[in-house]
Amino acid sequence: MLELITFSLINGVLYGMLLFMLSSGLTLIFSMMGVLNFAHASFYMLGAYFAYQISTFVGFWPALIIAPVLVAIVGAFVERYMLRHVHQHGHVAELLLTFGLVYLIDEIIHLVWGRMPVDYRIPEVLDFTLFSLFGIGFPAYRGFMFLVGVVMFVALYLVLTRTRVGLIVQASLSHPDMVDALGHNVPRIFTLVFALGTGLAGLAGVIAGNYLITEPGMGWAMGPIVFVVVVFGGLGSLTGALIASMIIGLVTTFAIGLNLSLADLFASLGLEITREAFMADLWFLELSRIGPILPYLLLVLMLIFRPRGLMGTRET
Amino acid sequence: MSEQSIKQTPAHIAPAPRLRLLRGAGIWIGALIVVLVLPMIFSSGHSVSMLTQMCSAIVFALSYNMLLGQGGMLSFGHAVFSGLGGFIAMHVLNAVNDGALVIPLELMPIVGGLGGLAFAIPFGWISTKRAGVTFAMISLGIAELVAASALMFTGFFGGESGISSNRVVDHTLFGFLGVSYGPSIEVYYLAGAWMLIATFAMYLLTLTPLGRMANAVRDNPERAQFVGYDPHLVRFLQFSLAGFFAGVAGGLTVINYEILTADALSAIASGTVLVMAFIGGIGFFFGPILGAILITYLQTSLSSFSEAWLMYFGLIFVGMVMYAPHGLAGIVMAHRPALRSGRAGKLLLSYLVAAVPTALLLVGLISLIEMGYHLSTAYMPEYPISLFGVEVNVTQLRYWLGAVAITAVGLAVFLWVMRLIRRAWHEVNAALGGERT
Amino acid sequence: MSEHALRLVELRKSFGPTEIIRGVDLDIHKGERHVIIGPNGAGKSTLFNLISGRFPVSSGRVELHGQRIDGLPPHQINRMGLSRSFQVTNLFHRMSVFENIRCALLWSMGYKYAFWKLVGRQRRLNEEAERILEQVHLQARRDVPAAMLSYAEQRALEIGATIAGGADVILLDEPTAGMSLTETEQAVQLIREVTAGRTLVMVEHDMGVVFGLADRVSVLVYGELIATGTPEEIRANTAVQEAYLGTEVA
Amino acid sequence: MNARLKNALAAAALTAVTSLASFGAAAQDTIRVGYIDPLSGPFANVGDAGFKHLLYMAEKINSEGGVLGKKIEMIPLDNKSSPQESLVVLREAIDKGVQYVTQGNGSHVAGALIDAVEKHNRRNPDNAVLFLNYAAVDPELTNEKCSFSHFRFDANAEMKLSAMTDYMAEQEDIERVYLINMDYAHGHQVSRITKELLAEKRPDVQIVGDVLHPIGKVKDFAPYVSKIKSSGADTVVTGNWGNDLSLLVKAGADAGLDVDYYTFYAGGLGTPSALGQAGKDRVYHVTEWHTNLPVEEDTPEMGEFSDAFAERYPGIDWYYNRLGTQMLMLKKAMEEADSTDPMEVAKAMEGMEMETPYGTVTMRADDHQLLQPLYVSVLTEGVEKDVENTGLGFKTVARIEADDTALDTTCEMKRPE
Repeated sequence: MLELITFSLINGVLYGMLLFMLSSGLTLIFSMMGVLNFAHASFYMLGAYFAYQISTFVGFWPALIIAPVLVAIVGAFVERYMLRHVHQHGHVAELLLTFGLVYLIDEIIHLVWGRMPVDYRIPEVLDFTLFSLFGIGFPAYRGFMFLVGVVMFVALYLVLTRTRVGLIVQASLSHPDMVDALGHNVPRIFTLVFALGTGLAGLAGVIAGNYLITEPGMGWAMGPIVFVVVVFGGLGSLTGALIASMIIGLVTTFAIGLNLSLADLFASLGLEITREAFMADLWFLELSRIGPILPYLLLVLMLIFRPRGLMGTRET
Repeated sequence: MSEQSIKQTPAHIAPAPRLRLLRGAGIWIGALIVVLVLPMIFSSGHSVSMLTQMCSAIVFALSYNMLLGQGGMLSFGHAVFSGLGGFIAMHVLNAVNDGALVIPLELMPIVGGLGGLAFAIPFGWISTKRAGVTFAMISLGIAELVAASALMFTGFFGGESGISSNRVVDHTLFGFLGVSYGPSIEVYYLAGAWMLIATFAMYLLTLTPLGRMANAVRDNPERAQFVGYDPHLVRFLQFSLAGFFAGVAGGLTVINYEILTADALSAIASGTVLVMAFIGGIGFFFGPILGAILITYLQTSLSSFSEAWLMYFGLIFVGMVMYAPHGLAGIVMAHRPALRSGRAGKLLLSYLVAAVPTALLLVGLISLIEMGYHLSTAYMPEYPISLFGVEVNVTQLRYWLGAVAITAVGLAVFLWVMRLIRRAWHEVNAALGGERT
Repeated sequence: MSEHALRLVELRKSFGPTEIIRGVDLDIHKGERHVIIGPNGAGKSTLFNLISGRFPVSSGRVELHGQRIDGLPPHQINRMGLSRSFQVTNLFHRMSVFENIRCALLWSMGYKYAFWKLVGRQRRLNEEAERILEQVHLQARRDVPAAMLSYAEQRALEIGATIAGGADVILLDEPTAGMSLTETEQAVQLIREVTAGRTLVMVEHDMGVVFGLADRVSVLVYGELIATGTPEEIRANTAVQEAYLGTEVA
Repeated sequence: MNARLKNALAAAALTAVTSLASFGAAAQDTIRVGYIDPLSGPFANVGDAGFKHLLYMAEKINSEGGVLGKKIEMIPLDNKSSPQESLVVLREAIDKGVQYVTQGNGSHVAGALIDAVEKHNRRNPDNAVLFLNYAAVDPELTNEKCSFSHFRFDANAEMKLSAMTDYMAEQEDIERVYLINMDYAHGHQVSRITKELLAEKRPDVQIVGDVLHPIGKVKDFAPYVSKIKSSGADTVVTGNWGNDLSLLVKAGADAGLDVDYYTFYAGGLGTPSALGQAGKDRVYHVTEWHTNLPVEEDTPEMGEFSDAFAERYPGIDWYYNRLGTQMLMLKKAMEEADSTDPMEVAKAMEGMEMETPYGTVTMRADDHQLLQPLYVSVLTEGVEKDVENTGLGFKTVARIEADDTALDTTCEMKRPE
């Protein structure tokens, strides 16, 4: 049991960190611009592919820097020449634009890199076992991922609280209309924020692409879950996004560890349920099977009872 | 309209078109004739099946627009109701096949509708308390939950293979006419009839107190409270009715395909209906009809024309959002003042002029995309492909240069001609006294 | 039961640590035109928001025709006969002028959430809407979307929508703010016409309007009522003059 | 305004233009085979690979004179992985004069197609269609759902598991088995059948875990790996495919999990490269073919054939050997029936025996299930023919003869008069 808890904890925190890397960028974009960027996970995928390509030329470490910057440039382009164009037509139009982008980015990746997974590998320096616990090895690369996540959070936090641009961005996270009144160049800040947000997604892609698998379906897999994190954590709050990522990471991981079903619960109360019972599917559904969809349940409950999310500064 | 008079208007709402009313019986009779005649023109089995699917998609897209266009509710989970309604209809149809129930096949869409309604009531109650992003996100969460459940509760949803049935049942209303609903043409006419009925019903709904208040709540939920209405209840009722019509669409799908899988309530299905409504134009009652027809056509046909169909789909989609945010209906309606005043001739001329560079531009772009795909995915890229009657070897640079040149020339002339069109447009509309604001 | 149309008892409202309304007691008589004045930030709009149910009260009571209404949602308060306008124009901006008025009429004419009746077929409803349109002089702009109206027209529509439901207590929040002199005159005339026979509570800055229209005036300063009385009494009240009116009246 | 027009025109022109481009010459004297599988979307790569196998076979047959003097023409039909979409394209195919359709990805799609083909053949007996299934392995399809119009060329899940557990039963060091599967029909079947077969063949083996997880939704398998680890399992049996398999094995390797994996789809397109070193010497699968077989069984002509394929379609290995069997058997049946009429061909194909480089294969008449030899093999280094240029390849550890793969069927075939 201790074993299970330890691993669920470690795995949960790590998965949470990956979620946070993805969602921090979306939190910025969503909170400030109100854009439900459906293509966020596509930028994540783009980051992984860029990193793969760059690493075949110059190795992993330069790719770690260059790939997110490239993704940010693509993001800036998208904001400047596409999103801004539809901004006046409201958020639904912006959302649909990013929806269309998902198709385009997907197809471009098919065109350039084909439909197969690419061989994007963990750098050899990090390809060893950091330590072992209860006989299970902990790969060094996971430690590295965690480290990058922490560095990213700290850096973002400092940028947002210590720099002028950061303060403006933060102000506009909670009061998007105010910044305009203050006379700041909002469109430029929007471009900056969108580039930063997509760049962060790109970074997540660089880090996760080789640990998981770099293939054209990786964006679809990550798509909606990022929204859950952002909304659950609350708009305008980076810390909220971090906590939400951790909660969702831990909840899904712990659920996998537990083979409990409602039938077991009733059994412990002395109520025997058979396979033939009415709605047997439901009673015998094990927690581990529904683990990955628990976040959506949490999301719905959160929105019903606390629409501004965990740490949101305003209602969504 | 003077500059001054609109200065108090927030910029983002200024050009939003009103929900226009379709007036007169003429348009309905016209629609009836179109529905009757279409399968005589497009008579192959595949076309008839596609037309039937279009009928179902029209009902679905219109029901979606009851939420987004009329009620201001952006839903990412509308397919939940068409899907669940469809599954209910499917189970009822199976019960009919087993002889456990006696319901004529013609009424299956109503069964689906009631199924959709039954689920829309609880889900609607919890999700319509608030509008905006909260509503959107709850709908996303519910959609994911239901879609995931569909794979877990295999008893009801049949797992990934879904549930199938047989639409040829013993009892039908028109059986005495020799109608069995085996041949797809008979099913098409059934779907067409239901499509007309549902469309008419949804149209009338916009003219009722609830329909009007749905618009009011969309525009300003707070003010709606101060004229005595509970926005939650207004949204809830609108949502439930939309769920009903979505279920009708689900019932039509069941009859057409005789199989329903979990895909029917997936996030993709929900996204598709959003796309249909938006591309068609959510500001107009008939907009989603155009969107449903176009998207259904593209989805079923584009993929058999080109392996790059998703690229074209994405491009068309992004292009529409960027340059025609009021949808197809917006384009149509923008021409109405000019048409009415008989000044459309001038516009038409400039469009004709524009057709040449547009065609050139398209030829260039399509060539580039097709050549790119051929180069990337073909096993032997040097194997020539035929583009617009020209044998093209994509490994040779000159063909690429040619395609780029066509595109560039097309684009340059296109941009130049567009200036002419813009001028013509301004002239025509200025002459109309700025009727269009 | 009482001749009070509206009664505020020991009404308080805090936002966090700051108390905005600090124990207001006020009786509004049936049929009177009562104007609330006070400096900026005195809490006049907040008071309206409390009465109309837009904000929950922190403590105290609001009574409409002797019935407690604090704690009720705005739509229920409205159904009990209280209607309000907003300082910042608050309309159904994408709907036409006529539709704005018609929507404001629906509940009071008993249509509720009906989805089996066609509004176009309801003769009485449409006649009533036309009548109000005429009252607020917007017949010519009947089919224009509200967002396209001029500012003064929007204010007139705002008043039209407020009175349409037939409420007998009308709350108007600065109906003439931002208007030119002639527009203000027209607006006052309009208010006089449409509120005839009803109880009117109004927030106003323009002293000309206040003294021309009011039966009684209340002065709200920092969340407290410092005086209530006829225009003459208020003009003569030294506390008011010190606290608020200053030399403006003299 | 201009741009709106542009888009309207774009759609119109696109359709006009592309229709010209793709429907060039369609000769009448061909045997049209419709290929219904995903050609766009997330599984497009798999569908595409299958189609290339078929194209290659068609080319080969056509270059040798075709069938009854007619050429075989392959028609790709994108079903976007959806059963419903499959029925749409089936109708389209029938409109185009297709009399044979083939499909493999997804038993749910296959189930829908069987159903639709049955209905079509009943409603339009003069225009019948045959369905050749090359990879949908749900046992039901040749049991409860069996149909005269359906022929399966792949061993079904139960046959494969039977072969696999035969081999496992001989491995003394297998003591504790963990089952992890995707939460859908196939995964459920693998879990259920494995438990039944192991209980029968190796009652001493303990099932220490039986987990289902959602399809394609798990991004990080580390939690599952810790569960497997803490259960003390030495062997994992899984029906997972694609990323759900690669991610599982990779997460296991990362955590130093020392177990063997018995799988269905380790050889699936892209999976060996995604597995990489993580799968070395621990991933087994059961198939009718792998690229190293020509070396092991000394059938150089098959080696040349598969090398030529790999050269022709870089990045894809010859994987679906049963597609070769399928097309050759179709040809043989047409020649025996001396007709391309689907119902005649179906009658000829029932019970047909055919020689292949790896022995005789039989299309069992009872249920239209092909019986062919199966191989259990392990992914390892140092074999002569590697897969997907990974340096790794499959090495046979056991061969199960065609007759031994046969299982009872509950099929009650309804044959046309």
